[in-house]
Amino acid sequence: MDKLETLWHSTGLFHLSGGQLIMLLVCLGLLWLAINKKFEPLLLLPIGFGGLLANIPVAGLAESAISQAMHFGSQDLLASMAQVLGMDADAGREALYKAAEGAGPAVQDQLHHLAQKANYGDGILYLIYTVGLMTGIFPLLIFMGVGAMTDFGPLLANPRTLLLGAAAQFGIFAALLGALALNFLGMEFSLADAAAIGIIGGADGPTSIYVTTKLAPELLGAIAVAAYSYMALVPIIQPPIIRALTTAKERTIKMEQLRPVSQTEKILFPILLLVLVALVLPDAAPLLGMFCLGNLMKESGVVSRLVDTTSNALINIVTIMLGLAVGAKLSAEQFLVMETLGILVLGLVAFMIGTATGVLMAKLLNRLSHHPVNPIIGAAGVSAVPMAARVANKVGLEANPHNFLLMHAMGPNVAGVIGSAVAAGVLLNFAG
Amino acid sequence: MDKLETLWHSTGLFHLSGGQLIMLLVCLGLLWLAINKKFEPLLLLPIGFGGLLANIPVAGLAESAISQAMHFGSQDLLASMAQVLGMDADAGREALYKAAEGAGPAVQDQLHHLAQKANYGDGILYLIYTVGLMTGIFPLLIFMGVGAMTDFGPLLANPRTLLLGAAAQFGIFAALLGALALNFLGMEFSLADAAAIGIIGGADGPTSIYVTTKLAPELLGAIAVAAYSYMALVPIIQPPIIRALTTAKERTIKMEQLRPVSQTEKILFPILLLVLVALVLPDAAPLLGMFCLGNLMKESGVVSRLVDTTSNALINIVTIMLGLAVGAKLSAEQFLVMETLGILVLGLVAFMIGTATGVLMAKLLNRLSHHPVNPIIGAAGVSAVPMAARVANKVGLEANPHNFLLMHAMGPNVAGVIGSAVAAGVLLNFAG
Amino acid sequence: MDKLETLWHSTGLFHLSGGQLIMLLVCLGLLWLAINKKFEPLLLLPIGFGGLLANIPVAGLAESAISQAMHFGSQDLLASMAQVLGMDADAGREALYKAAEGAGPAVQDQLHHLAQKANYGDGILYLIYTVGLMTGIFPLLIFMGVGAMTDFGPLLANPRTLLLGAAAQFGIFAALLGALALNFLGMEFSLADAAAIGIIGGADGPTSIYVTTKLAPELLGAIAVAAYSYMALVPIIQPPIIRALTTAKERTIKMEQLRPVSQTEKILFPILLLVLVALVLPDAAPLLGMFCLGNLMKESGVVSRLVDTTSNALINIVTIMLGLAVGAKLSAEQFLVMETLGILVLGLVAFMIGTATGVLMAKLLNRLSHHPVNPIIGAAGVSAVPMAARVANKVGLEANPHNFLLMHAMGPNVAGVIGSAVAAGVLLNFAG
Amino acid sequence: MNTLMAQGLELMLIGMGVVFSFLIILVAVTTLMSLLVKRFGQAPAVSAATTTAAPAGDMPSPAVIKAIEKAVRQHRQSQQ
Amino acid sequence: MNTLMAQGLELMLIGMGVVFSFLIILVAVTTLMSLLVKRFGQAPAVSAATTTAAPAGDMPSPAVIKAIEKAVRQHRQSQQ
Amino acid sequence: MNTLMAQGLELMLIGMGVVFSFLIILVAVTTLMSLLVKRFGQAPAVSAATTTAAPAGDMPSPAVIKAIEKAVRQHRQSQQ
Ligand code: NA
Ligand code: NA
Ligand code: NA
Repeated sequence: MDKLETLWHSTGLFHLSGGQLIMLLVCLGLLWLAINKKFEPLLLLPIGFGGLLANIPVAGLAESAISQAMHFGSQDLLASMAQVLGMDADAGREALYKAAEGAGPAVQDQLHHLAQKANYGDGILYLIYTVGLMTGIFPLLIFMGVGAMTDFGPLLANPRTLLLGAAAQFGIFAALLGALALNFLGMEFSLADAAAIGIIGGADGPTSIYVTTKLAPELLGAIAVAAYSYMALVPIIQPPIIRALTTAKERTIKMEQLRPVSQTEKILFPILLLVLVALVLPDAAPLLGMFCLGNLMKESGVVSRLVDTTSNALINIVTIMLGLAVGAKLSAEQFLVMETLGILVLGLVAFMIGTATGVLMAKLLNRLSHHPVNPIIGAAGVSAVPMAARVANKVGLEANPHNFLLMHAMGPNVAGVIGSAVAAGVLLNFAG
Repeated sequence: MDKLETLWHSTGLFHLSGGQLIMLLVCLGLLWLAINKKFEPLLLLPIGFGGLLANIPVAGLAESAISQAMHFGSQDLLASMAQVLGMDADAGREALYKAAEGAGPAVQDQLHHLAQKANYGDGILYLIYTVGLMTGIFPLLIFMGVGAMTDFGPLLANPRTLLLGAAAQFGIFAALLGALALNFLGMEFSLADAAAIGIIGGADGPTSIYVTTKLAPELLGAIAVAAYSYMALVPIIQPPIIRALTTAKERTIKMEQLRPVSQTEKILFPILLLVLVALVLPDAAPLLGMFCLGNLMKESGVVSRLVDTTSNALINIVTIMLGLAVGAKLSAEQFLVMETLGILVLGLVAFMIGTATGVLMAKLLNRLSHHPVNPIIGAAGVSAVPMAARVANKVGLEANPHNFLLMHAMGPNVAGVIGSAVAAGVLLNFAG
Repeated sequence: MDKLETLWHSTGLFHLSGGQLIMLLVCLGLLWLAINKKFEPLLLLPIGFGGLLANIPVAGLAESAISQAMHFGSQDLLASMAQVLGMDADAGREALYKAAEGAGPAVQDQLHHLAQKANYGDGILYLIYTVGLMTGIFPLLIFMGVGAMTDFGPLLANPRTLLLGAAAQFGIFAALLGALALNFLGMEFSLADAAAIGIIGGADGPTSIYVTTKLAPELLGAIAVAAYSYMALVPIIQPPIIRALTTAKERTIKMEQLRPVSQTEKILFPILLLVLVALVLPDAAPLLGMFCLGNLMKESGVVSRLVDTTSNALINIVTIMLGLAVGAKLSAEQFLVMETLGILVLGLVAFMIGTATGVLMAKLLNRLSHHPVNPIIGAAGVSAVPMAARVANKVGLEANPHNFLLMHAMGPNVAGVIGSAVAAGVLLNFAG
Repeated sequence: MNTLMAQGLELMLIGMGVVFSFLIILVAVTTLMSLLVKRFGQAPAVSAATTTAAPAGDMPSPAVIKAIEKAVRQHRQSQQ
Repeated sequence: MNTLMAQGLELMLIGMGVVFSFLIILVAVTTLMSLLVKRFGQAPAVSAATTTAAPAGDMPSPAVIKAIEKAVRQHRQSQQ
Repeated sequence: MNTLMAQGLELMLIGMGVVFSFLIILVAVTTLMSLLVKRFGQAPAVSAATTTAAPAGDMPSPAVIKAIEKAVRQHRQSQQ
């Protein structure tokens, strides 16, 4: 009956911690939001499921081989790993693991070798995270796909709307300051942490994930969940703010019809944008570079088979993997902390402030220029493509049933993508 | 004319060993089965072709850079590698290679560095095998794709058929015992080897490959070939066993029509299954987790573009790579051994016993319950989706031309997938 | 205002070197060729864009973490890296970097660790290059896709045309000799360099890239650009050469209609080809092996879903990545050298000589055989599939408006693919 | 060798035990779930999700329908 | 803690400054580009590229049209 | 330098030799194969494989045909 006890000890129930139980429930909640509430299901479904997988006790799907060996290995294995670390085997599993995490590459190689010989392998989510997120390649490939699906036509027809996309990035920095202010309430956010939290206000999934992976990987789970949830909540968050900051009359402003944009302009724009990035803000080059590549491939019209794959098979594969990798960071010890609450609150604040500054900027433009700008479209400057543009259209139709703002709002909408990528470059440069 | 000799020495004929010649013929045979006999061509064609590539002399497509350098490198290179190993250069190439295989990571890094400087690189099949199979990621991605193509409807309409899928796993453990018994005939199977052989009886390609890679990688070639060949032979193997164990009257039993299953049930099932795995059998979590993810994506209906890619581009890419990687293990020294014969025999035995216990379980259910169960569908419990269900349907139609068992057999058929993944979890836990 | 200076120091303009500026212009030129002139846009667009990305100052997209840390790291970081190298920190950044490049794996691991701790990561193009090109896997996967799109029917109907594909490879070796001759003019090409340059004459993108990555990676940018540009220029390069070497009467020769080819022959051909490679020229096994795999999958007709993915999603994904990786090698210090001029000239020479020898071989065949061969189709032996065959057709129609040579030219056209892969095997074996 | 057989037998007992236990629990859980869904599940939120998601799969997209209509029109004109 | 807030404020100033500067430059560059394109851009080479590339996207391929015609024919015959 | 040229010449000789030898053998082997296939190849097994596999490529799937029929019907009703 020795094996029966082994059997019981090998169940998940025997090892299930309270934290894991709560995280399993949280992840079921994310799946419910994704499936029943249609909250950005393309990302939240894989994230939620990845979180479930990551919190299965003992299975170690989100753990390295070393971590699994350290936590569940035999005493012999532990002793030999302690020896490699030059430590006492009685130091305790957690102390040894901490030491292993801080060790240099040669020691880690040896520990990995020992773990593998004892049949512990890197968990699949850990591998996906390491290969795809720590290198930054997944968010960059998704950004390429997003570029291949973006139409800069409305922006080119009315380039002033780029300024709306600039103003809406104020939410990012407000949330950054807010995060630092929360330190007075006992939280512990570094400048890098605060920058990663602020970027939620960029309302751009891949940008948030890219920045967070570089600046504050331990916050990735909370930040990604907040970013995608608030993007899904844009239709609820934005309208009251828009209404509060505009008069009914302003909301009925009709805008001039957009001029047709030639293909030559559409081809030249991503190239110009990239050159500008190269000369001014190289830190934004990975994000905006891949974005421009996708867009140039689309607009050039000469590589349609590559565009088709980029915006279908490739982005879909990477989306699944990215979601799983983010889910791998939904561990109890990283998610069930006060800081997560702070992140959720600040993310919301960032969205709200970004919406507000976008609208106010539009009102300012209206004063300075003869061409009328309906301030509603300023809200679309946070990006959250194309949801925010649709919200702007809807709020506009409420004010005037014959006023279709959708195309006008697409300008600031894609400008917001550029704006937050630029902000991301600044944050990576100064808070990195 | 120095170069002419070099030229002759660089031909394959000069280096072709008897074992390689036989393996080339074996692989041509696999291609013939795949193309002319339509034996699971999606897997057997890449496996057979991978085997051809792996057995091309000198080319080293399935060899590491170190192995190629050790076997074909100059005397100087050999001497410097021997020095790294702290051995005498005269020890012989094989002895040095053995030592290299057992060396720690630091030494291997140095040897790899030396090999690369001498222009030896890892073979492409070796790379694919290392990246995709040793990590387990290929079979898991395929399982996700299979999940995205699986309909649990028939199973949910008649959950009792899960028990048929349980009973049919008996073949796995019978073959395991058989493998251990063959040790009395002079073979040398460890418990882990026996477990890997037994899993052929699970009639599930990705499960077999996943388990074998973890427990007995040197048997992978033989086990994968056996698993896919017998899956293709299901229409020949199963009918006589079904007929032998059932009366003509039993085979004409009509089953009640399956009730319609709501989408809510279909969405909840993969989640329930995963939670159960998490609590009871975490060792099965990687396999069943990815399977449930694929199924949940499909049934949720909110991520259809991800499902489309998962069940097309992604699974196709991985299938080619998986096949090539398995083919990389079809080397003479690992395949042309008595053990391979044992594996082929035991694989067949496992299929036969699984079929039999599935049918017998159905007869038992018939005694215990008022709802009639046609025992033919028990045979589908081995999985081999959807071939075994079609075979059940065909045998049923022979007995009664108006009795369509296909949908009824799909229940035990997919139950068999779950059953063998559960068995795989147990084997990985206890024989690993 | 400390930060403002940091800001200015972090712009690209501050760091932009003259070489980078020129390379940015060169890459814009490549994009212009790809988009406006339709020069092989599938490859030249990603290559050109990758080149833009690689030449963005400071961003380091094509640099390793170590390189970035060495070039832009703080003095402290530099000192600790110098210590690992056992050097003096005052040795200068370039000297330290040279030493790092030549260091063994253990030292490089430590340097990489230090760089990562200081927030320097491998650039995305560097990663793609390392994973996809240094391993050879990208060109091999593309070759598999090309195989899946190749029809050997015309070749099988008239196997003699294989000889045209053989003769046209003369351009490869002529360019090789030419490269060595340029050494007398002060360039410095090794035998391996010359071999990589010669292979441009093979008129096969993946073959060129595969060979160059193995033999002369520092020439990759120039060679890939030359190879794809000349392939696009085939309609301009070939006709005058064809006309110069043939009489008007020869150009009007009508060829016998091609016999129908059975599917069995088409299935057996890639297998035969692979077996021949295995026995005679294992060095060509990776290239021709993957090519034959793709073709066998297509002709077998039993794995059409794999063929579909191979010749669409997979080849498209790899094409983008391959292009970016090649673009990563378009750095000023490797491209803006006299050698690049030599490569461009020799590539053109190789194309011209290959065209000429193909035509002359066809004339020779015409003397030896009773079956008429229109010498125009000899030009298609350089490969450049299917452009060269179309050119042959067009030149043929000029001479005789009723003489359709397209299908006849497809034979030597695909023979040229085999021929240059064979030549590549020889070069890898003797110049490697 | 005999110990190995004993281990194998034990593994068979445990293995078939776990497989059956697991699948029996799954039968129970699944049946219970189906019952609960039947009683409570047709709540508006869920069924709405269900119905809006369903058509995606088997309706031809508007673009396809347009293409077809165009083709049909061309086809007719060519037959007149 | 206060230094951190100061750093944050500085980062906000720099960040919004860079974002606005960058996008204002982009407005200028884009406007200029559009002007130049309007004046010089409709050169034949470019517009040719534009027109030949365009149709690829929204025309059904010949194979699809063939398949549709076939289906239409079958459909009619089955209704006669 | 001269040795290098000599090596290059040798490589050219060997290279063109191998290319021609290989492709001449391939001509022979291919011709032989075609002859054998013509004589023995049309065995029932192979030709069956050939014919069953062929149609997969160019027939529209039943689902597509259904969708088309539906579209045609809708199209007609909308024109009545
Ligand atoms: Na944004
Ligand atoms: Na099974
Ligand atoms: Na060629």
